[in-house]
Amino acid sequence: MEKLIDLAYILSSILFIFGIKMLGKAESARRGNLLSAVGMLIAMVATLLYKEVVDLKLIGIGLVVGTVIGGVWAQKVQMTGMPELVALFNGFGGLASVFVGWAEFEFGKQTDVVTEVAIYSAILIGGVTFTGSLIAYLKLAGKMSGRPTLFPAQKAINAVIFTALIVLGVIYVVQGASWALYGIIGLSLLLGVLGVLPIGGGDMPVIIAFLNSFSGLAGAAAGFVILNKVLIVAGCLVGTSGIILTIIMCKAMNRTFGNVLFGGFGAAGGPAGKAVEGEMKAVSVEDAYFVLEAAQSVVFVPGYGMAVAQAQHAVKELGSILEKNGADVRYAIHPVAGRMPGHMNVLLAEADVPYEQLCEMEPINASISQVDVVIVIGANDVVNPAAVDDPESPIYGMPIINVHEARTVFALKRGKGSGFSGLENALFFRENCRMIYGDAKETIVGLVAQFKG
Amino acid sequence: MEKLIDLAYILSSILFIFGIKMLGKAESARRGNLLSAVGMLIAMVATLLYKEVVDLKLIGIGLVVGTVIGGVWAQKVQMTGMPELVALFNGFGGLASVFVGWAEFEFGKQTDVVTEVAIYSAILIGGVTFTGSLIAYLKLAGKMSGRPTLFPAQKAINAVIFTALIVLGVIYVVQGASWALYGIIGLSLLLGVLGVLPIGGGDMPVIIAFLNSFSGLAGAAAGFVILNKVLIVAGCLVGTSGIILTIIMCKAMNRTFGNVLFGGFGAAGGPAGKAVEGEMKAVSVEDAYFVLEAAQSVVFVPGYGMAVAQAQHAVKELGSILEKNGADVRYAIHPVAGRMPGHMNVLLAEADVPYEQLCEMEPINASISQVDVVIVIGANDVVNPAAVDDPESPIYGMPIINVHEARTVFALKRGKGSGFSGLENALFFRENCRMIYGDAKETIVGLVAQFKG
Amino acid sequence: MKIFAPKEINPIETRASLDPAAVKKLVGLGAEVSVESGLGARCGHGDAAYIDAGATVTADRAAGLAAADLVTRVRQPALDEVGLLKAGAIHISFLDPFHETELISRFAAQQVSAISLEMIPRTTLAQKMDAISSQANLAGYAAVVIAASRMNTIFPMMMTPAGTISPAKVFVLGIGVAGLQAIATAKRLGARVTAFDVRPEALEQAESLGAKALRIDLGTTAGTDQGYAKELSPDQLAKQIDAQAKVCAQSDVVITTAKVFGRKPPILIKKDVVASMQSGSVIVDLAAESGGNVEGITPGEVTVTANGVKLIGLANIEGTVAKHASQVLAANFANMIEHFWDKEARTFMIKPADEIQQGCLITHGGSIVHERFKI
Amino acid sequence: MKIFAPKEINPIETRASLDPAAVKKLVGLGAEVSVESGLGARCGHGDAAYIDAGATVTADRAAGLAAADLVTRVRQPALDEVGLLKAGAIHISFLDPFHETELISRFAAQQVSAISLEMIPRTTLAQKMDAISSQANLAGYAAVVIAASRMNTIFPMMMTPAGTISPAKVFVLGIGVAGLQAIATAKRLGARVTAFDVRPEALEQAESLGAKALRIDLGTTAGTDQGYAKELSPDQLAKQIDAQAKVCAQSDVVITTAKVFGRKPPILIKKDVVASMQSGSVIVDLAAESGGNVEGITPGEVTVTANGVKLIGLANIEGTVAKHASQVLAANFANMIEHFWDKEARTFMIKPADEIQQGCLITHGGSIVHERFKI
Amino acid sequence: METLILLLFVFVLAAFLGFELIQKIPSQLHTPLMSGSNAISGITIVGAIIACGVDAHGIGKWLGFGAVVLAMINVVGGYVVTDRMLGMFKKKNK
Amino acid sequence: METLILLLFVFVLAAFLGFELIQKIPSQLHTPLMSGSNAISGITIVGAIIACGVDAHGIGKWLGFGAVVLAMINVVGGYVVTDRMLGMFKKKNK
Ligand SMILES: NC(=O)c1ccc[n+]([C@@H]2O[C@H](COP(=O)([O-])OP(=O)(O)OC[C@H]3O[C@@H](n4cnc5c(N)ncnc54)[C@H](OP(=O)(O)O)[C@@H]3O)[C@@H](O)[C@H]2O)c1
Ligand SMILES: NC(=O)c1ccc[n+]([C@@H]2O[C@H](COP(=O)([O-])OP(=O)(O)OC[C@H]3O[C@@H](n4cnc5c(N)ncnc54)[C@H](OP(=O)(O)O)[C@@H]3O)[C@@H](O)[C@H]2O)c1
Ligand SMILES: NC(=O)c1ccc[n+]([C@@H]2O[C@H](COP(=O)([O-])OP(=O)(O)OC[C@H]3O[C@@H](n4cnc5c(N)ncnc54)[C@H](O)[C@@H]3O)[C@@H](O)[C@H]2O)c1
Ligand SMILES: NC(=O)c1ccc[n+]([C@@H]2O[C@H](COP(=O)([O-])OP(=O)(O)OC[C@H]3O[C@@H](n4cnc5c(N)ncnc54)[C@H](O)[C@@H]3O)[C@@H](O)[C@H]2O)c1
Repeated sequence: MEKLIDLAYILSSILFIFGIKMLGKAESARRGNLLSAVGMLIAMVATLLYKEVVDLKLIGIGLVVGTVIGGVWAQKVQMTGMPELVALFNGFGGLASVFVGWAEFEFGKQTDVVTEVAIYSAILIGGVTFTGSLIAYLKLAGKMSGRPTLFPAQKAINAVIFTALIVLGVIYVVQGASWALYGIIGLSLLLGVLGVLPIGGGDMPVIIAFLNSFSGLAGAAAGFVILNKVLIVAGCLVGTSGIILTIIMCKAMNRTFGNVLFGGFGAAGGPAGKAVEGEMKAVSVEDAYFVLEAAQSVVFVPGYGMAVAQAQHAVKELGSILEKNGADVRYAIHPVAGRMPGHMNVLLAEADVPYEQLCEMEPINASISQVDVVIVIGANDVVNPAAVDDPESPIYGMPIINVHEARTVFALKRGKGSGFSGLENALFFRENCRMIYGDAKETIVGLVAQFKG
Repeated sequence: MEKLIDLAYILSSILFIFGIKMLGKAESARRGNLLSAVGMLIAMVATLLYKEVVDLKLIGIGLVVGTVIGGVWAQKVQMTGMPELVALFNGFGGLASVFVGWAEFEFGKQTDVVTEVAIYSAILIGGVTFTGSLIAYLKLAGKMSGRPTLFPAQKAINAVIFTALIVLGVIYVVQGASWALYGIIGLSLLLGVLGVLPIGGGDMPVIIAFLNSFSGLAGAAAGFVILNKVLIVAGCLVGTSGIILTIIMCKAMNRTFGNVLFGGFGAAGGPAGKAVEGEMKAVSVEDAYFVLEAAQSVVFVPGYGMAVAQAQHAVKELGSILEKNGADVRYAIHPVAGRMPGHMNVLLAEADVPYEQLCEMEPINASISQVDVVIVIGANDVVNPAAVDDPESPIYGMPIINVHEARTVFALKRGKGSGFSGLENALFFRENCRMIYGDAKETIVGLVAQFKG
Repeated sequence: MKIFAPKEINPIETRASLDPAAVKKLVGLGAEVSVESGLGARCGHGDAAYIDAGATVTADRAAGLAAADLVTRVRQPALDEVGLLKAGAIHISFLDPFHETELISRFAAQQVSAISLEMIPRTTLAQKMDAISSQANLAGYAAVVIAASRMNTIFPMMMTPAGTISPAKVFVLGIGVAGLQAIATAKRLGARVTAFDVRPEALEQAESLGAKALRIDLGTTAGTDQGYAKELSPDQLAKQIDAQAKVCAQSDVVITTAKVFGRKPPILIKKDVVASMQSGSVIVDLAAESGGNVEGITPGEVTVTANGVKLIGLANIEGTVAKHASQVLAANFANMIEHFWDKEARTFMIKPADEIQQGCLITHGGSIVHERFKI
Repeated sequence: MKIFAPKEINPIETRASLDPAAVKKLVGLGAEVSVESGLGARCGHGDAAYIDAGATVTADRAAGLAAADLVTRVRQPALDEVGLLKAGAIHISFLDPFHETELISRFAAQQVSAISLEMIPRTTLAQKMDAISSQANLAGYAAVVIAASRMNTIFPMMMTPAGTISPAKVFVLGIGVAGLQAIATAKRLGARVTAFDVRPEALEQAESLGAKALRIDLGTTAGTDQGYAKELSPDQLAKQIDAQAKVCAQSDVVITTAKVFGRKPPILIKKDVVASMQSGSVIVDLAAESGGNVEGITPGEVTVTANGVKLIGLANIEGTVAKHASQVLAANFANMIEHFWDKEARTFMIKPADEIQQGCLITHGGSIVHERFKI
Repeated sequence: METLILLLFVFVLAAFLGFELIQKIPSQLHTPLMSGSNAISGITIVGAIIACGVDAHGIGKWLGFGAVVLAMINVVGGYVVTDRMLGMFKKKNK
Repeated sequence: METLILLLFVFVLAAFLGFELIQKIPSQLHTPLMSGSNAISGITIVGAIIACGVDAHGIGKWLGFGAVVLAMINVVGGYVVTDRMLGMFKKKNK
C-alpha cells in the first residue's frame, strides 16, 4: 500500500510538472491546468490510503465543506473579481500550512531539529502568506484603499519584528517552547500585514505571485515536517516557478522586484518620482521585451540613428509583431528627423510600413500621454524636451514629439552621443525613460527574437 | 560523515546541472565543462570518505593509472581524432558500469529484486555501450570500413539476441543464476557489435551521442545497484539530455533516429534512396531549422509564391542570419519567376538584398550540386525537373534552376497547388526534397524565430 | 544562313531589331549577319559595334533584303519592300496581323515565311522569345517615369518641416505585364497604387507587388488559354466604368494598359471621368497606339484638358528606353533563332507543326498557314 | 498688416510664393493677404482658390506693392520695383545677396527691411522656414526623375527571360539636402548609387540611405558652423577630380549638387571626364544655375556631347514640380511670418538681435544691417 | 536521516526544475499561471489530511480539520478560477 | 524500500531536468556537448570506487579495480578532450 501511495505521488508530481509547463503556453494552458488538477486528485486519494489516516469522517466533512465553499465562490465571482479571489485562496493555502505545522507541534511527536525547523518555516511562511494575501485581497477588492499605506518608522518596525522572529525561532528550535511558537504565529501574521500595507494596489498582482511562491515554499516546509515527498516536490515547484513568474511580472511593469517591495509607490499606476538629474538608466533587451509584451499602445519615433543602423526592416517587423500581440502601433515622424526632408519616409516606405500608421507630430502629441511605450530609435534632437521647457536652449520653441509625456520611453542609442545640434538631451535622464544601448538594428532584432523565442 | 558525503553529492549534482546547461551555450560552454569537472571531483572525494571504502591503496593505483592514460591520450590526440576518442572513452565508461554491476553480483550481498534488476540493467546497457562504442571508434578511426556492414538475416539475429537477453534477465532476476549473468554479459557485448556494425561512418556522431546517453543510463542503473544518489542524478541527466541531443543531431542531418539506427545507409554521407514517386514528405519548421543551422551553403529560389506572401523582407532577414551563421548565401533568380519580368528583382531590391547575392540561372546551375540546402520559396514551374527530364512535358526544353541536384531542398508552399503552367512537379516527390507547408512568410518568419530562440 | 536587319523606317521607331550582343550570339551559331548601316544609331549602337560583334554593315538596304534568308525587323515592312525578299526567305517582326491583311497576302504571294512576334504563344517555354512581354515590361516602367516627369507634383510621401506632402495616388488599369511593371515602379517611387483588371488572378498579382486591388463584381469574366483577356459584354463594361470612376477622380496618375487580344482596346475612361479629375493629374495611355483606353487621347501627343488634366498618349513608349528595349528585343530574336536553329544545316528550321510556330507562323510556302488568318 | 504676393516675373519661374493653404494660415493669424491675379496659374492654383482661402486678388501689381507692409516673392525683384515699396515695408524672397549688391543698396535706400531666404541659418529651430532645404529636397527628387526620363535605358535591375538588364549606376556628387534626396530617389528606382562629398559626415548620411560612399583622402576639409562646405584648396580639388574620374566614367547617371556657400560652385567634372563616359549617359547639374559643377554645361539647356553624353543643365529645377515646390515654399513663408508674428499688433516683428533674423535680415531702417554685406 | 537527505535531493531537483519550466510567458498568461500554480500550492491538503486524519485528539486534530477546509478551498477554488480565466481567454482569441 | 522510492523520485526529477536543460544547441556545440556529457557519465567512478574499496576479496574487487581504471580514463580523458575542443572553438570565433 505504501509503495502504491509513493508511486501515486510520483505520478502526481509528474502531472504537476507537465501542468506548470503547459500553463506557460497559450495553446496548452487549459489542459495544463486540468492535468495538474488530476495530479492533485491523485495525491489526495493516495494520502487518504495511508494507514495512519483513520478519521475519514472528519476529513470527509472538511473536504466537502472546502469543496463547496471554494467551488461556489469561484463559480459565482465576477470576471473582474478573479485576481482578488486568487489572493484570498492563496491566503487560505498559507493558513492551512500554518495549521499543519501547528498541528504537528501539538501532536508533539517530533523532537529532532530538522522537523522543528520545518515546523517553524511552515508557520512563518504560511503566516506571512496568509495575512499578506488577505491585505492584497482587501486592496484589490477595493475594501481598503489601494494607496500605499505608509506609516512612520515602518522600516524600523519591520526590522524589529524580523529580528524577533529569528530569535523566537532559535528559542523554539532549541527549547521547543510553545510560547515561542505562539509568538511566531502572531508575529508572522503581523509581518504579513505590515509587509503588504505599504505596497500600492497597482503592484498587487506581483505581490500575489510572490506570496503564491511563498505559499508553495510553506507547503514544501510542511512536507519536511511530515516527510512527504509530493508536498516537497509540488511546493518547491510552485515556490521556484512562482519566483520566476514574479520577476517576469516585475519586468513587464518595468520595475525591479526590490522597487515593488520597498518602493512604496505604484498607487496610481504611474511612477511619481521626481526627475533624477544626472543618471541615464539602461535596461536590457530582455527586460524591455517584458514591458513591450504587456503594452497596449506603442509608438515608434525614428530618427537619424535608425537610418545609420539601417534598422527600418527590423523596426517594421517588430511593429507587425506588436500589432499581432494586440498593441496599437504607430510611427511618429518628426518633420526634421533624419538628415533630409522625408528621410524617415523613404526608409519606412522601403520597409513597407503602411502609410496609415505614419503619424505627424501634432496628432501624436495630442494623445501621447495615453501611450504605454514609446520606442525612440536613434532620434535625439526631435525628442529633446529642452525645446519645450528650457528657454535657454538653442532649440527652445521648436515643436518636438513630446515622448517624455508617455508612460514609458525606450531610447535606442549606441552610447552617449549627441544629435545633430550637439545638445544634451534631458529626456534620457527622465524617470520614465530607459536606455537600450547598442546599434539600433541589433537592439530591434534582439527584441524581435525575444518575441519569437 | 555520511551526512557530509550526501551534501557533497547534492553539491556535485547541482554542478552537473549547471555544467550541462552551460555546455549548451557557446559563450559559457567551457566554464560549464569546468564546473562539471569540479562536480566530478567533489563526488569522487566524497565517495572516498565512505567508511565502507577501505582499500584506498588499490583505488589510488586505479585512479592514477586511469588519470595518466586518459590525460595523456586526450592531450596528445590530433584535433581530427577527437570524436573517435570520445567514442572510446564512452565505451570505457560503459565497461566500467558492467564491472560495477558484475562486482556487486560477485560480492553477492544483494538478493532483492530491485537490486538484481539494477545489476541486470547496468550490465546490459553498459555492455552494449562498450562494444557499440568500440565499433564506432574503429569506424571513425578508419580502422574498419566506414561503410555500413550488412549481413544476411541481420534483423532476425538481433531479434533472437534481444529475446535471449530478456529471457536470461528474467532467469537471473528470479533465480540469481550466475550462468545467466555471464550469458547476459556475453550477449550484451555481442548486441553492441551487431547493433552498430550496420550503421555507416557518417552517422557515427549520432550513434556516439546515443551510446553516451546509454552509458549515462547504465550509470544510473549502477546507482540503483549501490543505492547512490549522485550516480542516479548524474546518470539520469546524461541519459535524458543525451537522448535529446541525439534527436537534435539527427534533425541536423535531416534524418529520423529510426532511419539512422535501421536505415543501413549513410556510408557516403548522402542518402542513396531511389526516388519514391507519389509521396511528398513534409517537414516541420523546427526540423528544417536544424538542417539550416548546419548548412554551409544556402540558395534561395524565390517564385511567385514569395510575392503573394510578401515574404521578401523575412527572406532577406533569414538570409542575413544564415550568413552570420557562417553559411554562403545566394539568391537564384529564374528569368521567368513571378508574373512579370524582373518581379523578383523588385521585391528583393525592396528588401535590400545586395545585388551581389543575386545569381542568374546558369552560374547557379553550374555549382548547385555543391549546395547544402536550397530553399524554394513559392516557386514551382521554374524548378520543375520535368523541363529537363520529361520530353513529354509541355515545358520540356525550358531551362530551369536544377535545385533537384542540391543536397537538400526545402520547398515552401501552402499546399498542393500547382504553378502558372498547371503542371505537377516531380521535384516535390524527390528523396532530397522536403515540403514546408504554409504561407511562405509565416514559414520564413518561423525559421527566423528558430534561429533567434 | 544569311540574316539581315534593316533600319526601321517608321520615324517614331528608335529601337533596332538586333543589337551587337545578339549579333554576336547569332554569329556564334554560325549565321552570317549583316545589318543596314545606322541600324543602332537611335538606340546607342554605332556601326562599329556591330562590326566588332561580327556583322557586316551595308548601306545598300535593297541588296541586303534581297540576299537575306532571314530578315529581322521591329515593325512591319512597307508593302513594297516585301517584293524585295527572295522566295523561301523568313521574315520575323511585329506584323499587326489582325489589321495588315494586305501585307500578309503579299508575304504569302512572295513565298516568304512570315513570323509575327505578336502571335508567339504566352507559354512558359516560349517566354524567352516573347517580345510582347519584353517590350510591355519596359513600357510599364517608362509610363511611370514619363508620368512622373510630366507632373507638377512628386510621387513619394514626405513629412518635412514645411508640412507633409502626401503620396501620389496612382491607378493602374489593366494588370498585364506592362501594368505590373507600372505598379512596381510607382510603388518604388513611393506612390499609393490601386489597380484593376478583369482577370481575377491579375488582382492577386497586383497585390503581390503591394498594390491595392480594386474589386468590381462583373460576373464571370474570362481569359483565353494564353492568359489574354476576352472582351467584356457592354453591360459589364458599363458597370466597370461606373465603378472605377471614383478611383480615377481621386487619382493623381492613371495608367491604362487594357488590351483585348486581337481587338481594339476598350474605352475605359470617358470624357466625364477625365473632367472629374483634379487639375495637374496625368493619364498615360499605353494602349493609345492601337486605339486607346481613354476617350479623347491622341497617340503620340500630350493634350491638356480644360480642367488641367494631362492626357499622355505616347506612341512607341518602349522607344523612350530604346537601348534596353532593343537589348531585350534582340535577345528575343536571338533566342527564337537559336531555338529553331539546325546546327548541321546552320539554318532556321520552319516546323509548322511545332507548338510555338503554330502560333506565330503566318505565311509559309506561298500560303497563309495560320488558322486565324486563313482566308 | 497687409501682405502682398506678386506674380513672378522671371519667365522660367513657375512657383508661387504663397499657395492657398499658406494664405489661409496667414489670414488665420490676422493678416490681410492680397495676391496678384494669376499668381498660382503655373503651379495649379487658380485665383478662385486664393479667394476661397481668404485673400483678395488684384490685377494692379503696382498698387499692391505700394500698399503692402510685407511682400513675399520667390525670386528677387526687378530693381525698379523696389522703388514701389513703401518705407518700413518688409520684403522676403530669395535675394542672391552675394551678387545683387545693387539690389541690396536699393532696399536700404528705400528703407525696406529685406530678408533673404538663402541666408536663413541652418539651425534645427529655423528648419521650418528653411526654403533652401525645402526646395533643394524637391530638386534632388526632380533631378533623378528628369535623368530617368531622358535616358534610353532603365534604372532597375531586371532578370528576364530575354536576359538580365543590369541596374543603372548613379553617382551623386555633393551630398547636401538635394544630393540626399537624389540618392534616395535613385535607390528607390533600383539604381546602384555611389556618392561623394567633402564633408565626412555627409558620407555617413549617404550610407544611411543605402548608397555606397566614395572615400577620397583629401586631408582636412572643413564645414561652416551652418553645415555648409568650405571651398577646397586647388590641390585638394585636383585630387578629388582625379579620384572620382573613374567612378564618373563608369556611371550611367551623374548628378552634381556641390555648392559652396556664398561662392561660385567648383567645377568638378571636366571635359575629359565627360568624354570618357559612355554614350547614352546623363549628367544632371543642379548647380548649373549658379555656374555649374560640370564644364561645358549650359543652364536651362540639354546638350549632347560628341560621345553621346547628355548634359542636362536645368535651371529652376524645382519648378518642374511647381505645385509641391510652391506648397513647401509657401509653408516656409507662412512659418516664418508666424514665428515672428506679434499677435497683439498683428504684425511681423523685425528683431535684428534674434538669432534667425541676424542671419537673414539684410537691410533694415535704411541701412545694410547684415555683417557680411555691410559696406 | 538518509530519508531527509534524499528529500533534500528531491527538493533541490524540484527547485531547478521549477526554474527551468517557466520560460517566457506572454503577459496574458501571467494571471492564469499565477492562479494555476496557486492551486497547486494547495497541495498542503496532503499535509492537512494527514494531520486531520491521525488517530489523536485535541487541538491538533481541529487544526488539521481547519487546514483541510482551507486547503480544499484553495485547491478547488484555485482550479476552478483558473479554468474560468483560461476559458475566457480561449474565446477572446477566436 | 522508502529509500528506493525516494531514489525513484530523484530519478524522475532528474530525467525531467535533463529534458528541460537541453534546448536548442548550435551545431558547432553538438560534439563538445556530447563529449562533455560523456565525461559526466564517467560518474560510474563513484560506483567503481565503492566496488573497489570495499573490504572484500576475489574477482569482485578486481572487477572494481578495472572499473576504477576505466571510469577514470573516461572521466579525465573526457574532460580534457572537451576542454580542448572548446578551446579551439573559442580561438576560431575570435
Ligand atoms: N531632416 C532634415 O532635413 C535635416 C537636415 C539636416 C539636419 N537635420 C537635423 O538633424 C536632426 C535630426 O534629429 P534626429 O532626432 O533624427 O537625429 P539626431 O538628433 O541627429 O540624433 C541621432 C541619434 O542617433 C543615435 N545613433 C546614431 N547611429 C545609431 C545607430 N547605429 N544605432 C542607434 N543609435 C544611433 C545617436 O546617438 P549615439 O551616437 O549615442 O548612438 C544620436 O543621438 C535635427 O537636429 C535636425 O535639425 C535635419
Ligand atoms: N516572369 C514572367 O514574366 C511571367 C509572366 C507570366 C507568367 N509567368 C509564368 O509564371 C510561372 C513562374 O513560376 P514560379 O515558379 O515563379 O511560380 P509558379 O510556378 O506560379 O508557382 C508558384 C507557387 O507558389 C505557391 N504559393 C502561392 N502563394 C503562396 C504563399 N502565400 N506561400 C507559399 N507558397 C505560395 C503555389 O503553391 P501553393 O498554391 O501550393 O501554395 C505555387 O505552386 C512560370 O510558369 C512562368 O512562365 C511568368
Ligand atoms: N506564359 C507566360 O510565360 C506568359 C508570359 C507573358 C505574359 N503572360 C500572361 O499573358 C497575359 C496577358 O498579358 P499582356 O500584358 O500581354 O496583356 P495585354 O497587353 O493583352 O492586356 C493588358 C491587360 O489588360 C487587361 N484588360 C483587358 N480588358 C480590360 C478591362 N476592360 N479592364 C481592365 N483590364 C482589362 C487584360 O486582362 C490584361 O491583363 C497575362 O496573364 C500574363 O501573365 C504569360
Ligand atoms: N540644421 C538643419 O536643420 C539643417 C537643415 C538643412 C540642411 N542642413 C545642413 O546644411 C548642409 C548643407 O546643405 P545644402 O544641401 O544646402 O548644401 P549646398 O547646397 O550648399 O551644397 C551641397 C553639397 O555639396 C557639397 N560640396 C561642396 N564642395 C564639394 C566638392 N568639392 N565635392 C563634393 N561635394 C562638395 C557640400 O558639402 C554639400 O553637402 C548639410 O550639412 C545639411 O545637413 C541643416
